[in-house]
Amino acid sequence: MALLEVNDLSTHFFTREGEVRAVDGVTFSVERGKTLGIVGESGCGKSVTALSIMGLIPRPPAKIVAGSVVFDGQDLTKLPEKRLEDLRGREIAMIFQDPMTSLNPTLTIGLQITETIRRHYDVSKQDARKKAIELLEEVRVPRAANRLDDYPHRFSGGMRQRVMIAIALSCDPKLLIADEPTTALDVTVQASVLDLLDDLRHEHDMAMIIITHDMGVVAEAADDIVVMYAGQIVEHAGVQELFDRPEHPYTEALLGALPQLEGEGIREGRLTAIPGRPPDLINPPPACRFAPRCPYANENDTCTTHMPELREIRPNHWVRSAHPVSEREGSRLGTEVPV
Amino acid sequence: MTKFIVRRVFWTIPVILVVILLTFGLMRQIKGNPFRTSERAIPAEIQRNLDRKFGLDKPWYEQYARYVKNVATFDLGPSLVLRNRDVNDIVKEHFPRSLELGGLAFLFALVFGIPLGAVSALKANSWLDYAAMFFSNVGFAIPSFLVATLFIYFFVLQFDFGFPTSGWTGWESKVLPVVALGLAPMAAFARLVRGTMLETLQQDYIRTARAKGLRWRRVISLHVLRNSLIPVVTAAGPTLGFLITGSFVIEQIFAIPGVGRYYVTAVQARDYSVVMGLTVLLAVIVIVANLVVDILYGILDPRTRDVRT
Amino acid sequence: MRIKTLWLLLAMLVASLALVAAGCGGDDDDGGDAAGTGATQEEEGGAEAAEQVITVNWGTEPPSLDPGLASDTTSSNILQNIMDPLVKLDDDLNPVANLAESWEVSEDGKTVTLTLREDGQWTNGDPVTAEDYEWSWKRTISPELAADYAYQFYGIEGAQEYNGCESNCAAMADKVGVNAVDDRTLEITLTTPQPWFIQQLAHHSFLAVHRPTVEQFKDKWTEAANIVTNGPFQLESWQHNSRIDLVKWDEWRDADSVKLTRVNGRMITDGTTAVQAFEAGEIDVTGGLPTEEIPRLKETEDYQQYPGLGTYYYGFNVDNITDVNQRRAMSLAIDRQSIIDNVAQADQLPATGFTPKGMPGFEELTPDSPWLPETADLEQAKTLMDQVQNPKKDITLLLNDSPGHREIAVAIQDAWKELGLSVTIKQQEWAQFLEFIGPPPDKSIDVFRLGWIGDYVDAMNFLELWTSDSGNNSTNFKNEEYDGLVEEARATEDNADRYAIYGQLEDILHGEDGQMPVMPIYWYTYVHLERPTVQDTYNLNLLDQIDLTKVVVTEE
Amino acid sequence: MVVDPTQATRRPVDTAAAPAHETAGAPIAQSNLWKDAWRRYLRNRAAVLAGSVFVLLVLYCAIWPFVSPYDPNEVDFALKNQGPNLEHPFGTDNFGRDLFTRTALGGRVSMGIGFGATLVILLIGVAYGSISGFVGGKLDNGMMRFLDTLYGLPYLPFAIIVTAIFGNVTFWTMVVALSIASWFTSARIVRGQVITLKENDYVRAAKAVGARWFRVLARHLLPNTLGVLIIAIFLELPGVILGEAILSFIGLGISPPDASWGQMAQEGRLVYRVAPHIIAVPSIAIATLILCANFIADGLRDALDPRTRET
Repeated sequence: MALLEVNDLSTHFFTREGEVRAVDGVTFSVERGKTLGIVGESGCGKSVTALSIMGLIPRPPAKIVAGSVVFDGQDLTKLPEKRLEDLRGREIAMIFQDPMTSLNPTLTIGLQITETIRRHYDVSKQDARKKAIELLEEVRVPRAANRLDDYPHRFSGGMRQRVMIAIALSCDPKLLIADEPTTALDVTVQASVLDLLDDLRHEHDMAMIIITHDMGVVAEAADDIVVMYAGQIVEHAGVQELFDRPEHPYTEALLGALPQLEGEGIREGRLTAIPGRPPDLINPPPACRFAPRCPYANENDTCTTHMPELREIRPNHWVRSAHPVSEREGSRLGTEVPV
Repeated sequence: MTKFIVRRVFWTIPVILVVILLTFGLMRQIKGNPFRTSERAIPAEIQRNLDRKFGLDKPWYEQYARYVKNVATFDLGPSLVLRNRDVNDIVKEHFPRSLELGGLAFLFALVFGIPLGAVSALKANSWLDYAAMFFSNVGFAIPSFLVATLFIYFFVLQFDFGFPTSGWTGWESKVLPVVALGLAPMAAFARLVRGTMLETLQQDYIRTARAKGLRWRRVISLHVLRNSLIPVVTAAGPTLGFLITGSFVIEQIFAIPGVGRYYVTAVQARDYSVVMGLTVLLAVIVIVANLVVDILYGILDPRTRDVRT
Repeated sequence: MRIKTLWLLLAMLVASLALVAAGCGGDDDDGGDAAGTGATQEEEGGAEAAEQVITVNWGTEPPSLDPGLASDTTSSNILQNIMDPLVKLDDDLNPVANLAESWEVSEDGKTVTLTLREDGQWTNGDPVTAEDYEWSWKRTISPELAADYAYQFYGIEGAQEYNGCESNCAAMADKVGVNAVDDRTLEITLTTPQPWFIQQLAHHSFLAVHRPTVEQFKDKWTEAANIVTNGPFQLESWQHNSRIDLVKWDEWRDADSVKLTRVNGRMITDGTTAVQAFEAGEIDVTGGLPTEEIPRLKETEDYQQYPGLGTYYYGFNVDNITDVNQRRAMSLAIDRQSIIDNVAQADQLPATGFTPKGMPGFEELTPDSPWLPETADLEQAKTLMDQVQNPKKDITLLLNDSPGHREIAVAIQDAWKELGLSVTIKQQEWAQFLEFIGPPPDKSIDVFRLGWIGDYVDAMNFLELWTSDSGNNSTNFKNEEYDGLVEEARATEDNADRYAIYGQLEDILHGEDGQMPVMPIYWYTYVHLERPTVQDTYNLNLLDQIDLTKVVVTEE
Repeated sequence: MVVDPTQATRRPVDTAAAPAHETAGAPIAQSNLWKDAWRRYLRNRAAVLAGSVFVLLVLYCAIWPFVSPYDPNEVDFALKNQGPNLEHPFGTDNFGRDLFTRTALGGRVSMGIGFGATLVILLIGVAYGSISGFVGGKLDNGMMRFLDTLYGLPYLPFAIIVTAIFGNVTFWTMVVALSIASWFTSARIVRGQVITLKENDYVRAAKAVGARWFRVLARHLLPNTLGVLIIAIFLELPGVILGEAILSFIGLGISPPDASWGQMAQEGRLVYRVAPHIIAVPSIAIATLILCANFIADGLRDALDPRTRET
């Protein structure tokens, strides 16, 4: 059995304007020790998915309306808050996008690390401090012992993210969810933080979910990749498979939008090349959500009236599209398609 | 930090000198004769004796210099109107009452205002929130003299709860004035805390704290409250200063022998030395309140410490 | 959320209005009940209560309990009860022997010899002697003490000179006409014959102080812990601005006649607060009632009203309002009775002259002025106004800002509108106000309001205000005949003769041809709330003096 | 200032704590900004309701005295102390004057003093704060030190001294008394705002192309603080109104026959046992005004300062 199995998860936001289907029937699983990448534009529901797993969605207005999140055999959506609290930080840890705001500015780094340790283990203050110093050394914060009593504003962004990682690792979790861990960092720091994450994952034998809009990040770190669009999974495959043979037009666009897969330009993964905007998630049309932006969709298509199913186009390669690459006429590189 | 505090404390000395000079200058602009308290004219001989006795026949700079010298030795001089009393006596006897009144009202405001605001924020948009905000909006908007009047009418005269109407003796006599004075700042604190807590609750570091598995109670009590209290502390200084220096109305309505009552009558009676003494004292209160806020602020928000030193 | 809150709030405001209105209704009922049982309490007078204790409201903090320095009624009333005055005034304001068992006035009226009782003593056991008086009075007169009321002694030979001395003061002190002939004989030399001098001795300025105590504690001798007194009550405690408690002194020479064993005193300045405290049972006696409350309180059995020796008046600046006919018209336009009934509300008497009713000789000196009608005579007022050559149409009316005056001014402002006068009310706080009215008054002032309450019992105290050089004449009114008559009255020892001169003075002010520098409105009354159990005249006489030795508490 | 210091002081905290990058947007076209703000304001129903009540209140105070069948100063003792009825919806006072008309007049005085003092506070604050913040350096340091000194002044006591200096309390006396010791906070806010904005790219750009300093100040800095100032007006107003009420209550109100709400309430307290409506009407008027000001300020803040908008 997989460490984490997310089944048909739907998280909706109930706002004054209407019900926003931020996450709409998402299914995936993460094996022990493996890394899953979740990729998509901002607002596609990838972060909400992560927060739904953690039970940290803002309630109200958000609510998990369907589906299950089975972690190590228990359904987290059915657990009472107290049990969830015990799990968080201990079994599943999470690091966030913006290290500048993710640490409490009024408490020392040391306190913010040790309070996690002391929350989950019955250890003395001194032992917790010792452990915290070890952790800081492990995440390669220089002069760790001296910096324990510093406040976050004395740290640079990269250092703060290392502190966040140290906190996440402090209880040897089985699963680490990293939500855009490098987006807010300087380019030069991004790679080192990613390397560090990868190393630590192996050392601690953790499973990891890495959420990003940057194909370059997942290319290096992930075993499997889930591509999300407008609250739904549109493609799901192994990393090699996905990069070699992407099927969904959206994935295609994501990859095509990359200036260069290798080399230094990795960071500029913004999806500016796809014309149009993601659909409004309040009362989305029953059709394929990518259809309005899809170069292959046309009026006569079923995909402008019906939602395509997520289907296994090849073993372990799932796609949700009426026009996957392998079923299209001609090669994806050659044909000019009327828009 | 210590250096910062020491510097701030020293800084109060010129501040007090300026306050004395300002008050002194303003008082000299007021027309009136402290010795003529009734319709009866004062014969010239008696006026001269009085001026001489209290040094009012000297030029103003001499009076100022002498006053500053006396203040430096903690002698605020004799009252011109209450002929057997020194300003020091007045301060010693009455200031503690104003301090107690203002301090208790402040405590009341904090002790009830912060939880009220916190509960409101935590239960945002529930009926509890509506009720609390309803209460604090009303509490803030109604002038204190109406509150005091209603209290006395309903809690003493109509329904006897055992509170006296006036005075400052047992705890029973302190309940109504403290609540009447503390209601508006309590409401203000509640509104402030609600606002800042709602803001804090949305901060990333609160999500971090929850992601670490911390108990909800600890998240609230340490992470949320601590950060939400920073604006409260900033507001608390002026509020405390205001409560201690601004309780004239409540002191009058409840006949509380604090300095507020003295102040108004002293200004009206042109009792220069009492006005000066009390103004300096009240200024010191405001200064100390601001000082404490700055120090607390430094403790609560480490970011400011680095900037200031 | 906020829209709901705001709706709630607005609804609540409306509801609270209704609530307050309901509270009003309930209150009316209370008033009605009380009215039924009231009014007859004077006659009742039950048995003496076992506990002879009352709680009074002194009003304001006494500025000083030093007889030499005290200058207000609160201090005076407390002093009169903790000290032993030489003479007291009876109900009709006649002097009655007290610590001075007798007195003698010389032929020329200039030498007064007092004989003290032999059983007067201080609370520390020392006897009260004539030397005490000589020392105390000279202390009050001395320029070092700088006493406000030193002028009370100016009628004594050499006192004014000593008080104003710049050098050689010690020698001048010796020349002051106060001599202790022996322990019990005090001889006083006056500058002129002053028939009212014996009455004047009832003033608190003439009380003695205990020399060793004063010398030991200096300024602080009046604190409860230090003070040595010689009267029926002792100062038990003095919490400033809060309480002054008195207890009966059992060693006092006539202690057997004193019923009260203790008098607790609060200081509640605010009238509304005082009434609330009375109604909550916290105090048994209070004055200072807000005028607006009087109609309601009148209906209760606790309401007590005493005539006062004081005049509430408006003064004209005769340099600005030059035509006497305009002044008369302005006086005629005022409905004094309506002001009393609707604004002042304490059954004050409409003034028919400046000297108040109750003053000895009042019947002889009253001018029955045609210009001071009880109710307005608008027709005549308008006729007079038409005769005025250059009427002053824009009137600036100055008053001080304590409660009550504003309301009367508004009523008068409204009345003068009928004469085509546009009145600007200028309200100033007391000290500023006194600066403005001078004398001489600020040029911008046309009319001002003031009151005068007698210090001692003679019309002279009222009529001498309007001499040309009076320090209290803020009207710019100058009349040589008037000045001459005042001088003449000062030297006239015979009461009837003097009253006749007072009559002439009143005529110059308000008679048929009166000059109307001032326009009296009403004569004061004093109103108190007193529990029916507090028996006998709590208020002693027209000077609003209280005598606690005469108070008895009865069973309910 | 003042009666509710919490209201006034929270602004500088907000602005000071705001990370620079969040406010450092480009100068959005002003007209759009205001249109957007207006639209956001209209979405806040509480603020719209408060604004409407406020406008009604202002109109009532402005117009009713002209329309009213009653002379607000006409004394008629036959009508005194009447409770609310059909002819006199708010009842009459102890002179038999129509309270509905007098409340409108009192509102003119109270609101006039309120807005007058608030404007004075803001004007001084803007002048002082913008000069201090813009020039910077030693002058800024000196001016802030001086401000620190003035912070020691207790507000109400100084207001009392000022009324005593004037002796005769008029509209302008009140305005001066209420603003003399209350402009310090607004000066600090403006200074903070100016300093934040000064670091903005567009201001730098303006300076780089050689714009004169007062031009930069007038064209770029002040318009951008306008939003904060408009909010500040409604934040300050309750304090000033209550301050005026307190001064009136302790006997330092303006001269009759004019009256402010505070003064009417003070007169009402004397008769509250027999005619409670006389204290209730002006008190409720004060409360309504303050409530409206609070909700308007909240609405304006949300509208003009999207950063702090509620989600």
